[in-house]
Amino acid sequence: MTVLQIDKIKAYYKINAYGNQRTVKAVDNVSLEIEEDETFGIAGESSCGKSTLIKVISGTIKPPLTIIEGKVIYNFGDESIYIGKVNGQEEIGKVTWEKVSYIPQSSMSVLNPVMKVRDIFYDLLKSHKKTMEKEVFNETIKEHLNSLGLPIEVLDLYPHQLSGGMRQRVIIALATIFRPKVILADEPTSALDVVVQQSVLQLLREIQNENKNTLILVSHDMSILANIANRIGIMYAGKIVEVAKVKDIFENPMHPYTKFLINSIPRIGDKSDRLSIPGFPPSLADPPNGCRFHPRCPYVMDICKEKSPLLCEVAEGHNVACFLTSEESEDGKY
Amino acid sequence: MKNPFIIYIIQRILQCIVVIFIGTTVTFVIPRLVPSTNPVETAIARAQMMGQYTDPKAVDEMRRVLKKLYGLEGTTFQQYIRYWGSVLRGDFGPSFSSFPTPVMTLIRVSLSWTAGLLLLTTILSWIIGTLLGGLAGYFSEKPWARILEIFTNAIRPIPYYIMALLMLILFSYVLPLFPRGGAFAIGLTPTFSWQFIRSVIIHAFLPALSLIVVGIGGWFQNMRVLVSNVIREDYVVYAETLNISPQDILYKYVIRNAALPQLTGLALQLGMIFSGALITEVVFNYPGLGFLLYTGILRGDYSLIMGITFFSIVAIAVGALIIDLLYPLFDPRVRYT
Amino acid sequence: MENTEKLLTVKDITKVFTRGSLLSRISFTAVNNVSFEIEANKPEIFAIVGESGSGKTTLARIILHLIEPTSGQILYRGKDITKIKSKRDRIEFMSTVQPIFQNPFETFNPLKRVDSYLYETALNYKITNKSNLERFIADILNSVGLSIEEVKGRYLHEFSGGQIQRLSVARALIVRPSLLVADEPVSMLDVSLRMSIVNLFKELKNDQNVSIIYITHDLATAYYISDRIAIMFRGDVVELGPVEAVLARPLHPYTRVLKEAVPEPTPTQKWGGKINFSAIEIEEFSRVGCKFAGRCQSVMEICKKAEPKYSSVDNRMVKCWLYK
Amino acid sequence: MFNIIKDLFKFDGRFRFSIITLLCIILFSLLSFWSPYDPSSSYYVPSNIPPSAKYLFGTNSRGQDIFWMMTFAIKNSLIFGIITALLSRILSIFVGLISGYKGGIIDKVLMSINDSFIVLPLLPILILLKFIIGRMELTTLALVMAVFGWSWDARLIRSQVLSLRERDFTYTSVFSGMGTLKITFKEYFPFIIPIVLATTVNNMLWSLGMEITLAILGLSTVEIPTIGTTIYWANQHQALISGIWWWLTFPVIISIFLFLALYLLSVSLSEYLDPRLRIQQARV
Repeated sequence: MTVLQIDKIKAYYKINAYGNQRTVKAVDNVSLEIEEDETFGIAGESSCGKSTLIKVISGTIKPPLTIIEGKVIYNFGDESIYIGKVNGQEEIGKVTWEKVSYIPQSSMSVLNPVMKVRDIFYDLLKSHKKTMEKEVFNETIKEHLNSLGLPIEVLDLYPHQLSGGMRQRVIIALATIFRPKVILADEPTSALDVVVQQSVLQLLREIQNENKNTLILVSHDMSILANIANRIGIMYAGKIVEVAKVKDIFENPMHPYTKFLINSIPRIGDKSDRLSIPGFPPSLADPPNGCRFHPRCPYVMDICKEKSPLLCEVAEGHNVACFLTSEESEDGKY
Repeated sequence: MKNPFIIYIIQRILQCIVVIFIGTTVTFVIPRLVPSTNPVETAIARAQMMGQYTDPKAVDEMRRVLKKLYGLEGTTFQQYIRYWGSVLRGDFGPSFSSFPTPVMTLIRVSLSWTAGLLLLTTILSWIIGTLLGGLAGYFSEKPWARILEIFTNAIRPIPYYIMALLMLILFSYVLPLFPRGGAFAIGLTPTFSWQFIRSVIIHAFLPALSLIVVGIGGWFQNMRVLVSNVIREDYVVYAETLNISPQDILYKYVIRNAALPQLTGLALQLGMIFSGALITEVVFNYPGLGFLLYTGILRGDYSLIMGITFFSIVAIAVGALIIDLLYPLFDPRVRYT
Repeated sequence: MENTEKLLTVKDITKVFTRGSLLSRISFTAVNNVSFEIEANKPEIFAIVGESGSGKTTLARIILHLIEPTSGQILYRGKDITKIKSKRDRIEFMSTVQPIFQNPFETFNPLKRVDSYLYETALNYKITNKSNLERFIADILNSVGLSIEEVKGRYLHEFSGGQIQRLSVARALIVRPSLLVADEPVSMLDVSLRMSIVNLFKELKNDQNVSIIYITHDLATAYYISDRIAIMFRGDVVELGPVEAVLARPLHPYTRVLKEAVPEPTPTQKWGGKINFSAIEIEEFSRVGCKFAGRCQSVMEICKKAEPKYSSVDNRMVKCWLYK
Repeated sequence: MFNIIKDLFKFDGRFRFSIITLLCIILFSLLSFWSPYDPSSSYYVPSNIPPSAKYLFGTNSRGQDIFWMMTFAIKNSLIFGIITALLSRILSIFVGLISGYKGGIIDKVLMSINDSFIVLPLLPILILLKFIIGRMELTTLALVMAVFGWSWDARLIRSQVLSLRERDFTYTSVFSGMGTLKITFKEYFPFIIPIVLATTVNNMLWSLGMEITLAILGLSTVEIPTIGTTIYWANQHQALISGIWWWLTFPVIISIFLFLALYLLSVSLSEYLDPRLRIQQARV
């Protein structure tokens, strides 16, 4: 059952500083369907709009970010949440933590520096389950931490006393306490060391197997997604350029950008030459017209410079947005 | 590993001692700046020229005290040590204008008035300023926040004296609601009767109001800027995604963190607030240290001014130390590694 | 002077940081007697790999003479840099070694024109006279794949991360250094753009015989680019040797754990094994004996008591009690 | 520099208000050169006349035309404020640069002295000093105020220099062969100038306020007309009680406008010149 449907979402930043207005087209006409009990990876490099997409999905939309068009629908069988544009009005449904939780990048400053870990949990539970006596609260927290293999003493520590890995575990405990249906993780391990990163990602995978929840994981590191995701969506300059099962993405990448992305990853034991993508990522304030990858694409054709290719199914469960594999463009057949 | 809490306390105590040391040295050096041969004579000459008739006994006693205070014999270093000796015992000799009462008793009497006024207004203006600034910073789009901001922007730059004058003109001349000065109705003896306390409150209201209004302007602006930075911090954005209740976010996350630098600011601004209180007392001739200082100037009472200067340095240094020692209670990062 | 002159000799370098004021002395060893050498006549890329807190950046700062070591010596062509006093010595030292920094947007002053650094370096080191300065700079820029038009009169924010790193390399090449010390030069760039800079380093080694000390936490890039590799953990160099040997058959338990933790970009080889870790990091710094004992699968009693010695195995140096 | 002012003028209401007000006040003070009366003389006009067409601001009980007196008062006060602000810059930049750049023991010693000067209650000390030294023209008073007015700004400049020293481009400059002095002036000054500008205006605000306070206590040379001495004479002649309200209201109103304009100028300047802000704008 599709738990999350993203339908032609356009979300731009409208920035006005000292007279010069600029609109940054961070997420431009993105459509995705994400199933229940699935780990969906969103791969993309800096300024490709993946963090903005997470903001839109999690409903944390604050100026200067506004939704121009399209909608995001969660349906959990009994209840559905709607975010998007309805006849000109921006409507942001209340995405509660019981249904959709969020794991931010593991930076030092994500937990309130002046509160103990216990109080952060208490605030979270208080704001969701109003009647929470002390003993019941202590019980639920202890049992939840044990299930994640976290030492109980952590509750009485302050965030600055925790190591990087431990802090990220506390954030994961916060995100999974209500057994939410969907967990959004935005680069959860990019600030961690390789060894700690492995243990944190294994923890996420165990939680997903146990709770059968949907895990949407955003990362710039394709190798991480190869190890943890079932399906991967490649994002470039505000658009989804390829979506497929993880095996197909790595064994049979179709979009030129994906090919470059995979080939440029160095592997231990293989010293063969690796090539970078020529040029540099386009600025989202005035993106190139037509297909946004065309200035850097070795297979560029004339059509690529005028029209923007539509993301459509090319093989079973394998969607690509490129004129090499389909003729459809976003505004009708060319 | 030594607990950082103790290190912090020791450092703050050391800083307080350094402040008192520098303050005392400055008050010791100033009279010596005068190129003339004998600072005692010049001081007495200046005092006589300023003050009214002074009986000769007072002048001789003054000369004796100042000689002892300066102890012109011996090297400047010996004078310096003797100066510290008398200062630490609080012995600034008798007040020149209201002879034979020692300077310290005069200070102790007017101290209670200044302390009452200063403590009350500083704490009140800090709390109100911080709270209002926090709210205005958090709800910055709301109209009331904008109005408050413009209003405090207008108040903040006005110096203490001008504000005191404005209050005096508005609330005791234009609309005569409050008395023009003094601390209590003439003819009342200072007892704890309700009548006396009522009169004290009425008299102290205007000076307190003017001090609070100036204070709030400053604290409001600082807090508003601090809050507008804290709102963008990761832990606030994360708390919002956690759907933690807005009240909790506002008080436990935003104001709680923004108030920390505000507390350090209070310790640093104490000196300025004290000077402001002194001048406000002069406008309302409220019988605190400020007014005592003013009369000391009028009457050229040199040892009184010296005593008040030294006393205010120590008081401010200790006040700043107390606030600094409060800081670790609010910031766990200082209490634990 | 020794016969085969060494470009760089790092001899028993130790750095102990002490925090806290005069009353309290909390000290921890960031770098613990590290020694290695770089040949003068044979340009090579020497990778130093370690996690955060392993001391690799401190070591780099010591080699660049930006901070003083607590003990030990750094010799450039036999001359000890801690003895540098005169400006002439300083200029001579800096024309043999130049730094490349991690964050491109911190390498140049955002409020100054970027090309001013190129002219500044060329004039200060008296590389060319004013007349053909423009042409000289243009050549240097071409050697790193940039053109003078792209760079002239522009400010930092008008460039991408990759371009700025190329500019940083160009600035360093002006003085024709024999050694570049690059502290995580590509970690801030996108994966797809990293290879262009990494390949640039390989060209510098092969065509302009510049040796490079390449500091990173990314084992895969280190394997791709380096000839020799040193693995650091909490201040110790635990393993040092040719990169194929070290990564094909890791000897030190930590090297093995580090290698297994690197995610392979192929879906078939998923991670196995369970990782245990220490909740609070500070513990590991002040640990007696081998610093990895807390996490090591093959830990022995001796590991907890005494600090292991270096032993030479399969032409590599390993600091572990498993090997005598 | 010019385009900064143009930008600010167009978009920042506070800056527009403060520039206009300051210009009016400066023009008003320049009128003093065409004043028909000599400021030190008195009783040349009938006294205590409320404001009228003939005497715009009315006259005071010392027989002086308040309008022309105020032109001199504002001029002297402004000169005093500027001198104090500039003199105290020397000390604050010197201390800020040294302790920021040298660090270590020098930084600790300088900063503990600096913090002491911040905490010290300056009014009683200034009163003691003035009481001893007695007569003092405005310039020496400005010098004295400068000696006490540098500590706030030295602290700001120091923290800016400290943060700059840790940034990588300092090492790039060192390795580009630049000496310490060249780095300080070529690399750091564009960062320090905004702080120096904003704190200069703040210091003027502080010194003008202090001048008024000292004058009211009768400690500054009361013959020289400044905002403070005007109020001092008004108090001496019980202006409020005897109903000559205009003697006090005009100096108070003008000084409020002056202080407001200076404050808004420093706030809008530091907000605009904040390097972090400028880089963000450019990059977006």
